[in-house]
Amino acid sequence: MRSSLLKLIAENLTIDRGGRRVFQDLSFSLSQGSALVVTGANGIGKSSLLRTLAGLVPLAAGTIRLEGGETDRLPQEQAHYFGHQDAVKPALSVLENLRFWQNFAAASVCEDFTGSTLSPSLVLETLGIGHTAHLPAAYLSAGQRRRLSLSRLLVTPRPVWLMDEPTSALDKTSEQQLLGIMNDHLASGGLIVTATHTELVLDRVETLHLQAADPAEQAPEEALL
Amino acid sequence: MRSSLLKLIAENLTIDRGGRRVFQDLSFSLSQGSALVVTGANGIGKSSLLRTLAGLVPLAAGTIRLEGGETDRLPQEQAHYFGHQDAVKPALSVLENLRFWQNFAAASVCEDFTGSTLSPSLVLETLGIGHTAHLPAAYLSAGQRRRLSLSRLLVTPRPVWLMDEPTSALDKTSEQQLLGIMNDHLASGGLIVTATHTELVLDRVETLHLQAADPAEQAPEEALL
Amino acid sequence: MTGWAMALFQRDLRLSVRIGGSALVGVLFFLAVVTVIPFGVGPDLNLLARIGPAILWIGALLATLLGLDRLFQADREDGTLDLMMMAGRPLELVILIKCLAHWIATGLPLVVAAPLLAIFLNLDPVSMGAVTLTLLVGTPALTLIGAIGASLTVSLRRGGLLLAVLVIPLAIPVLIFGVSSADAAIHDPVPFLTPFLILCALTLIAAVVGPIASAAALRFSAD
Amino acid sequence: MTGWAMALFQRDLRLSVRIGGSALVGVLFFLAVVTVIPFGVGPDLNLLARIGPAILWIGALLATLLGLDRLFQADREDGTLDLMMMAGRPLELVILIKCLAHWIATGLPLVVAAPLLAIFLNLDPVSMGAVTLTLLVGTPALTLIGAIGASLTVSLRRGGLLLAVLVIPLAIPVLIFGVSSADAAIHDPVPFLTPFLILCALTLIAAVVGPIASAAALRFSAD
Amino acid sequence: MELGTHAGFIIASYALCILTVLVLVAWVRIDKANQERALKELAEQGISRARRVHESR
Amino acid sequence: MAFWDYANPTRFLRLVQVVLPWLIGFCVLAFAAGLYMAFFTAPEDYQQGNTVRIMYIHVPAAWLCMMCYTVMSISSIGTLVWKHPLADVSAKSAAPIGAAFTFMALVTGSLWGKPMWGTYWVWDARLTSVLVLLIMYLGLMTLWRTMDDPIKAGKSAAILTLVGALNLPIIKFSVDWWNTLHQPASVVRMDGPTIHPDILWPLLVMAVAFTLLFFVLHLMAMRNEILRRRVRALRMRAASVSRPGTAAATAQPAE
Ligand code: HEM
Ligand SMILES: Nc1ncnc2c1ncn2[C@@H]1O[C@H](COP(=O)(O)OP(=O)(O)OP(=O)(O)O)[C@@H](O)[C@H]1O
Ligand SMILES: Nc1ncnc2c1ncn2[C@@H]1O[C@H](COP(=O)(O)OP(=O)(O)OP(=O)(O)O)[C@@H](O)[C@H]1O
Ligand SMILES: [Mg+2]
Ligand SMILES: [Mg+2]
Repeated sequence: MRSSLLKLIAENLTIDRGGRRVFQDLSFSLSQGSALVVTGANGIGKSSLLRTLAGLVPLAAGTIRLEGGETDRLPQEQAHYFGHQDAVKPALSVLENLRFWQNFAAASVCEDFTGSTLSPSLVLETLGIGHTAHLPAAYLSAGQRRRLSLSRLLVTPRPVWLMDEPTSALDKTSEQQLLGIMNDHLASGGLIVTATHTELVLDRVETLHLQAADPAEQAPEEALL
Repeated sequence: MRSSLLKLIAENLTIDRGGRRVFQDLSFSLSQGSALVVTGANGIGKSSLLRTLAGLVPLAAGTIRLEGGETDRLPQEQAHYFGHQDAVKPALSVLENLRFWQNFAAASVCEDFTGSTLSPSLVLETLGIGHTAHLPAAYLSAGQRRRLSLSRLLVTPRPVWLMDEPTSALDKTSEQQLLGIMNDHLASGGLIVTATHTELVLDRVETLHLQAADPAEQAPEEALL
Repeated sequence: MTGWAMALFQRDLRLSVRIGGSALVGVLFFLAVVTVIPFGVGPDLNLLARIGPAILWIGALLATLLGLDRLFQADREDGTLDLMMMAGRPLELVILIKCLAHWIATGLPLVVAAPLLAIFLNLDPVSMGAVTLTLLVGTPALTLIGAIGASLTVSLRRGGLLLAVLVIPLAIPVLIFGVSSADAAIHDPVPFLTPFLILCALTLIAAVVGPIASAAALRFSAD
Repeated sequence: MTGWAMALFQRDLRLSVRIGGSALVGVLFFLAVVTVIPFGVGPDLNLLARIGPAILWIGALLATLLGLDRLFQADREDGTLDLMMMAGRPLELVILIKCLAHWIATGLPLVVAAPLLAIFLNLDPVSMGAVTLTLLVGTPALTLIGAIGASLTVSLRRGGLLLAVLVIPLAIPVLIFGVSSADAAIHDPVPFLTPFLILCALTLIAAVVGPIASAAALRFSAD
Repeated sequence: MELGTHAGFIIASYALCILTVLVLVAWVRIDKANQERALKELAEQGISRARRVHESR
Repeated sequence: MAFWDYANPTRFLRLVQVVLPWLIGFCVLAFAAGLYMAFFTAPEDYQQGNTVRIMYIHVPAAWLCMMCYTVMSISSIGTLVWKHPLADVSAKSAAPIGAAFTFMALVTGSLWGKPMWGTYWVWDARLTSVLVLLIMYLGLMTLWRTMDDPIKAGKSAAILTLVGALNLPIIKFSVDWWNTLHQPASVVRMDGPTIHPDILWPLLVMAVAFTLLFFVLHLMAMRNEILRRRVRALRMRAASVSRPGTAAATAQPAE
């Protein structure tokens, strides 16, 4: 049916952080409508992988491409990053926080991905924090802040979602809701890469389990020596 | 066997935050060797309760006592708080961070509670971050930072542990390890109050489920009106 | 301004107004600095008039430096900066707009208050106008140069050192030409236009170099 | 010092050395002030020497304000402050030690740099010594008074300017007696000891009032 | 009433004082109107102190 | 017991309702009398001519700006020691009024200074300490404005007010020292004849009028502040009422 599918392709990714090799020659490809769940022990490199995909950690080697996406934009400009930090300004009201991100981040749609732009107040209502809309974000509890941060992803459509431990600090109800939202995104043709320590019940899941490699291999500065 | 048991007693706690009543007339008592697990939806007041017990949020009404503890110390000075914020300085090395807290925080032991003081490097080793001891803490992954923050509780003995979502950002193995540590603490006569969204398998558990009440009751500044 | 730029500008302005960097605080700060000087140098009005322009300029530099280190750091600490780099907007422009908002919140009120404070320093009307004019032209340069330092501080965790080493020496020429063109306007023999044009040139250079350099530093700092 | 005090002191010192470069910011700002004033005053060396002590003192006051807003804010943002209040140590003492560390990292370098800068201002050796001595005695008071402002603005993320506004009026007496005792040492007729002793007394008062007031403010701001 | 050579200064100081007092008075009155309007709006939304259930504690 | 009863905000509002009209009446009368005396019965000064008439507003304003700070300091003690919200309200609403009186003293003083001393401003001890007082008022106001939790803001401001109260005498003393050192007698102060009853009476009446004005404004501002907090509390309540699972928690201890 579709002419060219959206496809996130990572080839031979190698990442160094703080002078140490985190991982080497990691390749995967993820096609439209499916989620890649990254698992592994603490400190193995899940967050690093996500931040690399988001263009925030420089690649030591390898390439990241988004096939079928907008050609004049970098992959990370077609992706949302939902990490440990909330990017919420306590001094602004909840609605002001959200409105800013809606206006500031460039939307990115392409023929395959049919994400829609929702209005900020609607999203807040959906996520159950509509009543806090006019309060300063400083008043939110941990879970409420997370939800505010999550609502960013819904007000600006972008095909790729990079989510680092998305369920942390959420209660059972919100967790279910989050999974619903993620499934909707997949259904409308999006892609998700997520790191997690818990089980996530998503529609189309591929798993990437990171494991410690042979320690002899981890010497990033070898090329130098 | 024991003459006077350690007992954490909270009576008629009432808390206001940001001009709103969070909860009213909450009472509980927790005796030595058991854990109180606080559950409830996002924003219901779990963290507020823990911060109140830690003396960080002022009480609008009510009292908190630690019976059988050191009489010349406030309850919060005999408690460890393990919350969302790590209190980790990125510029210091992991070991420097931990050493500081060991030297700075006053230990608190009493006849009933037999917590022991462990050496920092041993604790780091136990928690599986021994190899990072001399790295700047900035280099730690989310889970590693959490573990570093957790190790604070082990280097300074204090009978009461207040833990806000302790398992967040931890992988399966570390979660098991954390539960082990918490059980050890209970076994050696400590008390734990913890807020959580997940199931915690502890030895002696009491549950406190917070639920929404009649909204008409909440008017903290009524005294003023 | 296009929509996103306006949104960013408004947000930054709102933040600085709400978090106590508001216009009133800037002016108050300036007033406090000006009040303090006579306590040091003594109440001699002639002397005060002579060093008046210098005092106003130092106040402006200090006011700029005081808020500047948080220009990007606050955004970095809560993850905003990461998202800004993914937003698909030219980073140089983003920085320019942030600087503009910062200047309007802290620099502009100083310029507006300068004539009033000049009364306390016994400056005559001509000097008043001259100092105000040089401040108007020069303070943006301080902000823009400071932005370079601010982004370097963000990137290198131990980079406060670089902020100091780089920014202040870069700001000193601005300070010197600002003060000397104000002085030139007061003491006729020296031409006013020469140092003033140099000051303008410095501001223009800063408007180009500042955003480019700090965008580079920020990109390099992502981690 | 007991163990915990030493641990706190070392930690704070380490942090400011590793992160801040705060010493250098202060000294460089100091340098900027000292460089710019002569442009305003003109090449009159006698006048420069006369107002030299005042310039150094004003520079020191302003430089002290620069890093002060992070004194407690950094600790609050990452949760350290919460734990410090639960540590079972007297908060007043904790604050005193933090101030001491801060002064050593930012105030002391100013004192050390003062004789050097005094050369630029054409001060003779006696004046140099006098100014340095008064700075040595007086700058701790500035830090301690500043701590009050720092703890009042701890919950405001960009409190720098407001902090300065709140602190400057409180610091005026220190400035007055600092400058006048330095001046007294230079112009013989006036006795040096009177203002100097008052300066010492002010520092002692600040060492008592500062920690008490800022401990109270920190306790109230806990949330 | 003759104010002499410095009439300007006298009039200016009285005028400025009166102006300041007027600003103060305007401030309290506008403020009062604002708060009362807000209270009324809230009451219209059905939120008022009258809905308080527990009078005593 | 009785004290606390009067400190109850609702009762306080009722009290204001009763007292305010009388206060306003007396205030207007005092001003009418004072202004009449100042312009028509008071004589010209032999040195200063008619400019002496500025004194009848300058001196009361100067007195009031100091009294206002005293009121704020006492209120601050109330905030910190008795933790009574009304003390908070009193301190907060006094600050802008105090700043206004300080401003009046400065402006009238400057306008008096031009004909007397030939300049609007000199760095004289008394003048400078009034300027510092103005900065302190404005700083306190900003502190209140930038912290959005009124209770916390009140406590912070109370601490600053008290530290400032401690500092004001030191400033006064040190400024005197500073000025006498650098500026021997070049600033002309009014050493005119010892105050004549013809001058003293209008001055005292005007002082009474200013004091009444202060109390009128203070009570009105306090009433506004109480209303403002009421609005805030109700808004907060509104925010939580529409919440799906509403706040005030109940506990269900289970074994
Ligand atoms: C900006 C300029 C001025 C300021 C800030 C100022 C401030 C003050 C203050 C604070 C007081 C009350 C002092 C006390 O009662 O202890 C006062 C009183 C007074 N001022 Fe001024 N003043 C200024 C200019 C002037 C000028 C130019 C004159 C007349 C030449 C003047 C004449 C007086 C007199 C006669 C008193 C009453 C003296 C007394 O109570 O013993 N002031 N002024
Ligand atoms: N710093 C604060 N200032 C004002 N109000 C706050 C603050 N923190 C939390 N609140 C409010 O207090 C209430 C309880 O928040 P709290 O953080 O205790 O919830 P929680 O049960 O821990 O939720 P979560 O599961 O999301 O962590 C919420 O309604 C929140 O809006
Ligand atoms: N900012 C950083 N600078 C240098 N090294 C870092 C940085 N962040 C992480 N590291 C290192 O990179 C490795 C991978 O960290 P990463 O955060 O990717 O782990 P993770 O799999 O996300 O772990 P967690 O489950 O704890 O979140 C770790 O060894 C860590 O020490
Ligand atoms: Mg991670
Ligand atoms: Mg919580």
